[in-house]
Amino acid sequence: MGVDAFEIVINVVKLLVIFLMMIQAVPILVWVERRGSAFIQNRFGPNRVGPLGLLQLLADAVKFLFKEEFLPRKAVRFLYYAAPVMALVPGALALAAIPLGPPIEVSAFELFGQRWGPYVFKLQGYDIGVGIVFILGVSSLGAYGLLMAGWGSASKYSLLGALRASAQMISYELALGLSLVGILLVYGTFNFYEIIAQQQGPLSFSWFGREVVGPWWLPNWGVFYNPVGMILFAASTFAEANRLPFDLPEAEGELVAGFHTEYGGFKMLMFYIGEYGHMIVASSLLAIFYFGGYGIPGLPVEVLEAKIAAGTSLGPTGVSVLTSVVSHLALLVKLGLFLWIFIWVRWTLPRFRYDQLMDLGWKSMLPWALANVVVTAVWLLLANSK
Amino acid sequence: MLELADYTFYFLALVTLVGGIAVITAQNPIYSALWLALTMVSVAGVFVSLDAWFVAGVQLIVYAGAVMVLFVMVIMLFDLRRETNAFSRGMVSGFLKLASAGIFLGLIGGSIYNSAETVFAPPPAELEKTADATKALANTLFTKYIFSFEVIGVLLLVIAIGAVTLSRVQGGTHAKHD
Amino acid sequence: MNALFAVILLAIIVVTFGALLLVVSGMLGPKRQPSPVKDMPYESGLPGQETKDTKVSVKFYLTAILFIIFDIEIVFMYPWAVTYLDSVKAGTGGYLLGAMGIFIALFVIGLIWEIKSKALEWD
Amino acid sequence: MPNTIDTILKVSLNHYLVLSAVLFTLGVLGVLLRKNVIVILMSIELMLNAVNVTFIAFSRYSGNIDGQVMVFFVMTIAAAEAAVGLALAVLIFRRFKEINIRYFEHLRG
Repeated sequence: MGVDAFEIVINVVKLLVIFLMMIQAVPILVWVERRGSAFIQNRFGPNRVGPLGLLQLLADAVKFLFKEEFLPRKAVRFLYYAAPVMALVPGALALAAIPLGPPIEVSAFELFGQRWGPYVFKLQGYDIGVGIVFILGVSSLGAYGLLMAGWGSASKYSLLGALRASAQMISYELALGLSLVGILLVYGTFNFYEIIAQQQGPLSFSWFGREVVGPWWLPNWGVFYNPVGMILFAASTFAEANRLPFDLPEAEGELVAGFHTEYGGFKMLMFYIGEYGHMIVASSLLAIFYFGGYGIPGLPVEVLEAKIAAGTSLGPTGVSVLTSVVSHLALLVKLGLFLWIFIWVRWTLPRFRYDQLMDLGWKSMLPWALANVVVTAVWLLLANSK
Repeated sequence: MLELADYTFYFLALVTLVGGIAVITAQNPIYSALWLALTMVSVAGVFVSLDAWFVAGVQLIVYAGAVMVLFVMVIMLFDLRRETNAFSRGMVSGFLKLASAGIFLGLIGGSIYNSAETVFAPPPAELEKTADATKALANTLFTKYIFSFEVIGVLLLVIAIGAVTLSRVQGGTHAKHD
Repeated sequence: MNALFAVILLAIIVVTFGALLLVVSGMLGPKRQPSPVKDMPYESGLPGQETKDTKVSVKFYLTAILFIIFDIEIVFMYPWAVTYLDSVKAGTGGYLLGAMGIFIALFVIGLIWEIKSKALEWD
Repeated sequence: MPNTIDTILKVSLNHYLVLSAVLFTLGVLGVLLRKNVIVILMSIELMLNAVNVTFIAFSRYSGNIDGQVMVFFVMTIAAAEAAVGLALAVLIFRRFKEINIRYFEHLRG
């Protein structure tokens, strides 16, 4: 965890802060979702508690906390209670592996009469070399929360909802995993930092041994190399997060509320935290793979750092911190945009039928993703041959 | 001096073994499956402690994320609850089975113990960093083991067709006895 | 190695946090008045009827089996994809593409067979 | 002598091998003692996992990547075996409404 007390403390705090970020993002997203849906449908939405109804979330949380504890008859006690906890785990573990900004370099300093540093702190919970594989692996554990909830509740709606949800999740996991192969082909690495680093600067690629460079404002983003992969990835993350138009597991008309029919109060909220955590992870992956991560178009991280160093009178540590914060804000802007698209789509598109859903996953998206892999591989071979 | 790495290993080994014992002793198959999933995850952790990050990720994706989900799903589909007699009967045969497993464990343990010169051998210098390790893995897989790789492709095709065909079979077994 | 410890630490933190929330909300909530009606699983207001075997389509498990098989094929593509650009630049890209081409061809045959055999049809 | 104990507890290749051996034995016990086909299949997965630990440990301690490739193959075979095994278990269940290893003798092509 680090060489000395300072580094260890910072690293543990980082883990906690990123986990809390996920938790505190949920009320905000719920507020955006409710106000946004109201806006789309010409309603008001929650606007009574606090300015713009912002405190509604707090009121809701307090209310959830004081809800009665309820265990359905014949429910499997352990699984019933373990399921919501399990729903939290994949999102939290995956989010901590995502880089939220460039590393902060802290130069050596004196404190308590002792010499500390220099340190390099990465803006993520833990740096895993094969980050993409780790996130795929961890998020494939998401099915257990659903299955445990479905089985533990001893209700047929829950069971059916859980089975549907997990069948849908695994079906779209194929398209998701396959659409990533395109990105791996283009960048040749599993490491998020390397992927983001390759997307800095203007669009440039080699075409039959000739270097093509675009205008300075056109960023070197993955979406230009792999547009089909981007669409497939986005669509399958919608299905993975069980969001409309893929929210069959909780199709109200048929299944009441799906796998969390028997849940209420804070346990219900924990499922929501898991779902929104999934959305946040998916949006940040979309930003990192296809939209340059924390990079600002036309302003690579090094240039930004040089400009900040020239424009302010901060020391090297301050410049590094400021660069990280500005880059992090750029990532947050992209994240917010994608999260808004998640919400927008929910209130715009109708729901699929279950057979249409499965057909789309297996018969359309999987072949398209395969074709995307083959075309990308052949294109890379042609473009790089001399 | 024991380091963080050692404690991490002991923690993972503990989880793995507790999970393994629970798998074979749980009377409810769904608990067996969930414990096995935990065991798989901690085995992935053991892989990571051996610097095999990519294989650990694959372990999570394939075992914990796919195979165990299939197990849990099948158990849920059949609504398999607590089994009244989960273990095979017979005192003598049971004792023999336990004894043979014990002898087996003793044999392996003994052979490990007797290879004492490697017992405290220090590990070699760290392998290449993870990214390069994955590339080395890929290079070996696609040159030295290319034939096995294609055979695996054929095998998977056969399994895909066979499993679907099996699930369609209606008869093919004797009528139920007794 | 340190990353492994961090992952385990975070997992423990998350589970502890979730369990703590359950306990706290269980203590704060009103104590329940048990009644047989309240205990029943949700059944859209009708009296609960617990059938011995709820009919669940076998399709679910067939989907899971096919998922396993295709998932492995995709996992085999990851190391290939990561090393592909390097070998294209080193001049052995054609070999690698051919090796994976056979594999993908088998994948496609499997997929076409599944679609043609209606194993993926839901009603 | 705390020093000796520390030397024994210091994790080396043998610790991984012992872990693997115990895990494998647990799998063997599961296969021998349980009657439910699904649990038996799970015990087989346990054994395969134990073997994988051995492969990775040797691969790491001898600096040879081949072990990891082999683990890849083992995982594939294990998953394929689980898929077919469960398909058979489903057949048995449909027929006898119980998944006991005893009924496998009635299987016929």
